[in-house]
Amino acid sequence: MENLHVEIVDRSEAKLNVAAALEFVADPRFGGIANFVGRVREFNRDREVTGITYDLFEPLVLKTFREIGARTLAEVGAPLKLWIAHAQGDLGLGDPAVVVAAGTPHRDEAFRACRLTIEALKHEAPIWKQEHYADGDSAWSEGCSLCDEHREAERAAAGFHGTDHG
Amino acid sequence: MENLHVEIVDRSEAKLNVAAALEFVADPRFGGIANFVGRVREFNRDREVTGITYDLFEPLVLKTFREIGARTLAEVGAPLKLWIAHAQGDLGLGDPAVVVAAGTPHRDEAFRACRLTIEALKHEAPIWKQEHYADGDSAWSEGCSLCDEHREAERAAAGFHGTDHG
Amino acid sequence: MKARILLHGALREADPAGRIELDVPAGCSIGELRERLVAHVREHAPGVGEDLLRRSAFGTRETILHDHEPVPEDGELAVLPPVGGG
Amino acid sequence: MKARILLHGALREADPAGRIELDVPAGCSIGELRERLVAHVREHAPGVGEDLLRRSAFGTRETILHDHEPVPEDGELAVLPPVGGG
Repeated sequence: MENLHVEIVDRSEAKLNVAAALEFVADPRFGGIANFVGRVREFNRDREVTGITYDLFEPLVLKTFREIGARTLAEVGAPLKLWIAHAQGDLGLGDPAVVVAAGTPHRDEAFRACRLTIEALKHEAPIWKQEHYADGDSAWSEGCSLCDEHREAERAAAGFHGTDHG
Repeated sequence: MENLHVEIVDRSEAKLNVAAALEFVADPRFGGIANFVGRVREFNRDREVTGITYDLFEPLVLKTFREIGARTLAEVGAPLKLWIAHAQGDLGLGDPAVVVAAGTPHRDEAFRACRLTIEALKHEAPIWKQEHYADGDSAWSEGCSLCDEHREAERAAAGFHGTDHG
Repeated sequence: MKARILLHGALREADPAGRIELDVPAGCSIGELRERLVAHVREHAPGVGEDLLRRSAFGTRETILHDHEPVPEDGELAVLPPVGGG
Repeated sequence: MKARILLHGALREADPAGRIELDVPAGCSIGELRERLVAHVREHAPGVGEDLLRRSAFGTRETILHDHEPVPEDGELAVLPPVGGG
């Protein structure tokens, strides 16, 4: 789908490129562009964070991104260009971890497309996050199960809006 | 307020700078950055557009932007950095007309801050739009009244979400 | 006193210079000023709709003024037609 | 047949090489494989919680597999603990 770009960027090679995302979703038909950037932040649940390692199963992540993109396109029901990118490897403070950009004719559709996409990504993509703390400790995030059976129960318990990083 | 940046950029001098907006709202505390860019698009209500002239009353626009920023800050109720910028003068197809960027600890707050701000701007800021068409004609947008009495009636009639450009 | 009214948006077409000067009595309200402006435009720029003026707001550099409020002492005003910006 | 299971996230700690090989009978289901993996990890990497394995999904490069489905013919699998990414 030429309206959809998905990518995984290894932090040892490059940072995620927000400017490229905004350029990709631009189009003479589009008046509204919404963009979300998730960045590594200094504190999580009162622990000082020095970095995050993202581990992911690339073929399944890319496939999941494509499925999420197709679903957003269907739900928004308007012309749409969508960029979904995630970092992998060892990220430092302030590094972008995830970038979603959506271009559409009007702003309501752009916001909806961007939000639907980042929520789906957070809940469904096989991406793991290991936080490293100032005290030398580190921990894998306790997140959402990828099994359908567990996922439904977890989403209901958590409410719709995740409050995890970003 | 050092968390808030507002500006009017004359198109004859520069384009709006999205990269500067994203940099301004970045902060070690923030994991979520949401951004909206409104651009001049090719068609509006089936008429081919070749450009837009924005006319605005700068002192009152900047004051309105500051008020909107303060209100967003109060409504979101989380640490927040906010960038609000609008172009004036003669814009071509694809030129950015408005940029809003919001940085916050979590993504839900970032999306809310960005959306609240752009909606308020569209309804309240004394900014006028003259569209120029491929057939040589041009027209000022019929928009929202700045009188309180008219505004309430118009907002109720239009529903919450504007569908005008961007 | 003189009221100097800056024009914007669709109201720019009411005067090529982008401003209109009107003589108004001391203590004149914004509502009265609006009626005088309607009369002036009807005479000098009949292409600009009266309806547009009735839906316009008046403001200073700092704030929007309502019909019952007085014209500010320095007479500097802007007339703000409905906005379609952003 | 051999099942070669790629490890991710918190499950990486179950093996330094990032993968585990298990002998499984032909036609083995994902549910059976899960039990064999629990037994293997209990023996070789007791630090990794059994609970984590029970909440994990299995997948190929293309899709997530459910407990009643068979292990794919090439034996290539990934075990996917709960995600906290993005």
